[in-house]
Amino acid sequence: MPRRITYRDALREAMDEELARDPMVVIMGEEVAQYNGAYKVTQGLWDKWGDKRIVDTPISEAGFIGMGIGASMLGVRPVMELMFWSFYTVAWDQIVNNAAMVRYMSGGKINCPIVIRGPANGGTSVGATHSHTPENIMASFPGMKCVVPATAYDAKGLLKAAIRDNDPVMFMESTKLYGEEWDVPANDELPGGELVIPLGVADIKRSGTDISLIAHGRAVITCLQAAEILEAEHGISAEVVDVRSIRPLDEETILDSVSRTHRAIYVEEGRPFCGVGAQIAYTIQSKLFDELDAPVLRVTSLDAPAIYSPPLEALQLPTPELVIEKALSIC
Amino acid sequence: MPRRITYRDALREAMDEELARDPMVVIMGEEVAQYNGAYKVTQGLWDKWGDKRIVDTPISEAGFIGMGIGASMLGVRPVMELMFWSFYTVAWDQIVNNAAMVRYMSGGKINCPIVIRGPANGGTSVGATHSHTPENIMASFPGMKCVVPATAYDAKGLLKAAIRDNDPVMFMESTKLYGEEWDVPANDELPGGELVIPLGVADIKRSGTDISLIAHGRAVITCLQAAEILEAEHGISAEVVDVRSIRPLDEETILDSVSRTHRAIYVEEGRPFCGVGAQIAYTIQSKLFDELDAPVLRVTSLDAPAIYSPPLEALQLPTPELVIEKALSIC
Amino acid sequence: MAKKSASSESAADAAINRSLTPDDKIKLYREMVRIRRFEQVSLQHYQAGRMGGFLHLYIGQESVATGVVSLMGENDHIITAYRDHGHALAVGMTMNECMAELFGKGTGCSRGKGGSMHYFAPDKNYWGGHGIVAGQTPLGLGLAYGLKYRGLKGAALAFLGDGAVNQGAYHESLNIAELFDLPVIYVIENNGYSMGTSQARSSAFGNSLAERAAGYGIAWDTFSGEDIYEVRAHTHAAIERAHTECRPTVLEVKTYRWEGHSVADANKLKYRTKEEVELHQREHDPIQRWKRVLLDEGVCDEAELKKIDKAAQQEAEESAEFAKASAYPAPETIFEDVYWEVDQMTTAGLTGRHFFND
Amino acid sequence: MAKKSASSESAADAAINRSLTPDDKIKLYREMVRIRRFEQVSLQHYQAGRMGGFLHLYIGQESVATGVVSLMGENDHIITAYRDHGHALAVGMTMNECMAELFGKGTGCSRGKGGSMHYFAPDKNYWGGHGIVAGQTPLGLGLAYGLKYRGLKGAALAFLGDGAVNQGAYHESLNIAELFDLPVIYVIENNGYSMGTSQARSSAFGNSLAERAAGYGIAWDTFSGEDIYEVRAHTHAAIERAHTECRPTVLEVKTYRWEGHSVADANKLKYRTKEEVELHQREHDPIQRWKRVLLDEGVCDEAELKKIDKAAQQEAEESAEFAKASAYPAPETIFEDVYWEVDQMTTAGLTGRHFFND
Ligand SMILES: Cc1ncc(C[n+]2csc(CCOP(=O)(O)OP(=O)(O)O)c2C)c(N)n1
Ligand SMILES: Cc1ncc(C[n+]2csc(CCOP(=O)(O)OP(=O)(O)O)c2C)c(N)n1
Ligand SMILES: [Mg+2]
Ligand SMILES: [Mg+2]
Repeated sequence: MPRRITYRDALREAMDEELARDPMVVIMGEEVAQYNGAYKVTQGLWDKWGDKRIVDTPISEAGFIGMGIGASMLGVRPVMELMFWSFYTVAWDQIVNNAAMVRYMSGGKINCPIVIRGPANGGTSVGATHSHTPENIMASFPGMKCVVPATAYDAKGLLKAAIRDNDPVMFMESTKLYGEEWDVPANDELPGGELVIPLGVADIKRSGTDISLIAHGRAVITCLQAAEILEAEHGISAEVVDVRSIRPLDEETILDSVSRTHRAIYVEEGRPFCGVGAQIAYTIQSKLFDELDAPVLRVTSLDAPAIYSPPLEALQLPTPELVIEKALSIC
Repeated sequence: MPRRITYRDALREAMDEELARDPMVVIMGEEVAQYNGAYKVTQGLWDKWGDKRIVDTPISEAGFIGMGIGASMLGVRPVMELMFWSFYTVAWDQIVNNAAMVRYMSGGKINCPIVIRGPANGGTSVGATHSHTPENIMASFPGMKCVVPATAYDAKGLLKAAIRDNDPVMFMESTKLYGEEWDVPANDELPGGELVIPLGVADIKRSGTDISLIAHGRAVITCLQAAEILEAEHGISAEVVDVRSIRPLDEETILDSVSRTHRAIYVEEGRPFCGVGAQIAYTIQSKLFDELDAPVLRVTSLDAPAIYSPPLEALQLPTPELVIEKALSIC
Repeated sequence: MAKKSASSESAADAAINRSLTPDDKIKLYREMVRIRRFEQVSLQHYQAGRMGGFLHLYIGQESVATGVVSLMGENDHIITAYRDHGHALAVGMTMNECMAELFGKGTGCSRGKGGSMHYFAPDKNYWGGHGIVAGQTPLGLGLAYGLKYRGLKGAALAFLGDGAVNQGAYHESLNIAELFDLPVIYVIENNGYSMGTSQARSSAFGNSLAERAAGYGIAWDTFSGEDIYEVRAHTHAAIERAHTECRPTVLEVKTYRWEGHSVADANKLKYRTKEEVELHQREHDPIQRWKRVLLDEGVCDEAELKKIDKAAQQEAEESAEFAKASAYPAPETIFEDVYWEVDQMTTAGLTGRHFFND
Repeated sequence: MAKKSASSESAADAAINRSLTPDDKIKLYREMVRIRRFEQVSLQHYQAGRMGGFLHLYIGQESVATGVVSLMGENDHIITAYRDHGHALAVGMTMNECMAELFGKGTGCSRGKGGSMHYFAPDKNYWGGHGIVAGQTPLGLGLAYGLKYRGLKGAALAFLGDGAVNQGAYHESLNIAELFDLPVIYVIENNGYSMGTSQARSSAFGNSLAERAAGYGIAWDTFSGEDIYEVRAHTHAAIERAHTECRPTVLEVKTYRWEGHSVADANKLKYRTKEEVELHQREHDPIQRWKRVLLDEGVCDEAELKKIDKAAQQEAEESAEFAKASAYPAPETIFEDVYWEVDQMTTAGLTGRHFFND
């Protein structure tokens, strides 16, 4: 029986293992230590690792994220928690101008091995300011990497790779996934003794022949649900491609899938204008123009700020039904 | 003989006229008053309008942009200069969470009639931190508007419309255009007595039949140069569509153009990943799939932070040659 | 220039408090009780799963919003953070619209779009309700700017927490407030904790958080929020400064929240002891304290106060009934309230594409 | 806890200055002159159109960087803003690499990628050169954090301007510095202006900008930067505090820039008078002042100093020749130095697409 753990526990295991592996790894953020994390992702780490490795910060994102970046220049490897990714807005200058650009402006003399992680999702009725999904923004900057795991397995393996990566990695989780369970083998069940998933490798979460549903983050789960129904009720075989990391991006796997299915829909919980789906649709149509039997379509959040009202917010996010409707429109 | 004025003067005229029209209009920013503006866009306005209407601020973008937003909630109509649009990074929370979202979160009880303007361009060797082109980011948020004029004529007419608009407008100029001259009729030459160009109306800057070059900002000029050469040297008739405002967007004009030419290239000085071109390419292929004779292509800045070295930076931006090369590849 | 105002007279004897009629005093009691009952009832319905997101309760701090708001005149404006129910009710928002907002209903004050953290009533000079810590502080500055620009004699009262003082935007605001002579009053509601972090663990300071204002030459003051007389006396001085000198003040009010940071705060008895909480509930409840004052002063008797309590409880329960009975907003309202021009169907709103749903 | 250190002894008599050998003193002179000559030559070439972007000259402020850097030991680190040539040369970067950077050449310290505002030499504990006002201040905090984390006895010296103190990130840094006991020293080079804005028009303050530190309980000090002895004496105390107590300090150094904000500053004689500038040039030139000290102390004679001047001038001119003769970077280098993993061709760098040129 494979071991099942939650997405939350997978993240914690990843941090715990990296803390053990490398004494330069330090976990920092608001309430990550004594409070065990606002969403309990860092539960128990402060008890185990103490004040030096697990550090509570004041509510000063520009200050402490900047501090982490500065420390990373000296070889410390901070894993910074944003309580919500939404709060990147007050630390944005530090992230984009320092973490992502200082290597370039120094002609390669500096690098910033820092991870910024936390939940980036809508759907929990916390209102527009707390529901940012900035993966399109993060991935748009050369110098940054952007990773969005959809399952506990990916969360663990990708976070470990992100912590080992020597470039700044923006790592986006979902409060809606924290409590979900998946198979995640224990280390002693693994050939290499641990789970590390390289950034830049997409994962075909379901094989199919008629249409490619491409997605990142929780939208992958939505696609898997849609694919089941498409198969069962409409006889349509959908392939589900989880890009997992948006930058670096595994374009090969995406293009290979679409060149077999000839139809593609990008599904994401971000908003449509200049979303990740726009970029990937662009790429697909530019590289597989003659292979496409239909336009590349998208399913995104509805194009308005995140609404509070719980039943309306549920309508605002991509649903399997919407994916199915779009799929049927081109299959 | 039509009157010719610079892009810089056109912007100043727009502000000057709006200052005269509406006593609630106030110009604010670093060095806009006594210094006449870092790029002299506000030259003479302080002399003419005095301390109350033209206000110098400390170097505190979050503070003063937030102040402008707060004042706009009370009916003041601040036109805020960011010395460089690049500095939005330190005021981002105020812009996105307050200007763009407070109307939504209040259920429509509040609106923020504020304009944030300044140059947003690369190409002047000021390095990566000073060369942000965030129009894709701004336009991606429902609640904000995003305008990018390419000529003095558009700059004047669009800025006047932006100041009168009751929603937050992100207005992006170019230091590379400030000194360029165009025909801009004096008010007494105009039927309505003034020049106001509605947001959301694209402008066909050049008619053509073989390919649509769609662009915003200074890239429009690049397209016009490319179109001349395409015509003269290759007998290709290129239509140049200047979107002028990215949100609201005149999709109709774009789609109409492409449905006539069957080929499209989006040209912009922003970076490629999740750029404006990605969004528009997505839209074109999804709505005109059967009309397209070739994939929609793009010409963007090269995908790296802005390099300092002047000759290399020149290579980093879209050139007419690159546009021509791409056009020839699909014509 | 920076000063700690010393109040020699007892707060009750301050002119601003001596001018209170018995009815005024009873009204202060009623407002505080209404806030508490509203929140207690909202908590039940939150726990019954009828609301989404967060619920940050103000219980224990009622005297601060109530006292401050009781001083507000026609041109005085107010803005606060996400712990905003108390301020909202104090300015006169109805329980119905506030409760319905928590339920996500179309009858809510923000049409179900804002939720608990985003109450607004510009018609009552109340500008929200803001979720990003300290994000409201430059907006408060802007309200003051707007007042001055329009030639109005008013003050902008901007509330923030003891954790919020460590956000840079607040400091930028302080500098501009003093530099531009703006009538803004920052009210730091120091309840001792920012989520699970005690003040000592979040803020470095000399003697108080308010004292940071001295570095900008701004007047500042600290006082206990337990006694509404004190709140009014000290705040009045700041409002006077705003009105007559058009200058800013930073006030720090010592207070205490009884509940967790939000209802979801599972650790609420880990970062502070049960004894600490109980001590505050038993001995520092601003409502009980005010009750004693009213009784001691002979303003009214226990029976009258009980009646007020009961009425508040009933009003709160009825607001929950109202909220329950109200309809959810229609799905198409998702696209309303994004752009003013679109909502008003102006030419600008009808020109170009504003929304990009495929 | 917050304190203004009083220096009773004259700066020259401070132990840290008494320990200077004649050679040390001459070296200080040489460093200052080298900075000035370098910048004067760079200005000529800028005006001849050989550079792009901005050129922010440090002329007039040389004693600050030179004095501070002269105190730096093995584990002391430094970071500054865009007016960074002085600090760069002071830490030992060569004129060649610095001049070539201005010319945008591949031999530049940042391979032509950073330009004037972005000099870096981590091997010399010099972390730049940063263009966003005050953006370097949290990074400086991070350097201090890194030192402490690694158990090194060092200090992080973070420079900023009198305009930069009004950015929120600086204040967030101050709070964390004190709260976490970090060995960071903020050096405010107060040259009286932020672009065309006088200090009085940009900053509200009690008695000094440094005094804002008091609100965080941080030690602070102000002094004139004209006399390098003073710079060293006051800074030394802060470095000692960092080394022995692992605690922060804020220093404010009164200084003056002779040139415009950048070479493109067309208003440089509008926001301040010609007389004001000339007065500083005539009577407050730190190089002339130090020269008088050296002569008065009999450390060397005029002829020796002239030789140093000449050598610096020659070195600067040669660096311009070097820069001119160097090649521009190859176009493909545009995509280098973006990702460490790509540059090193690691497995991570070779996995997935990193660049999205169509
Ligand atoms: C910029 C930002 N960072 C973090 C948060 C998450 N957060 C919400 S409230 C809070 C604590 C604030 O404490 P305080 O200012 O003392 O106010 P109180 O809750 O005590 O009223 C935190 C960390 C946020 N909303 N915004
Ligand atoms: C966030 C930000 N806002 C504005 C600018 C433009 N700018 C560059 S330097 C400067 C003046 C800074 O003055 P000061 O801090 O006193 O330093 P000095 O130039 O005197 O050395 C301004 C406004 C910037 N680079 N970054
Ligand atoms: Mg608090
Ligand atoms: Mg200065």
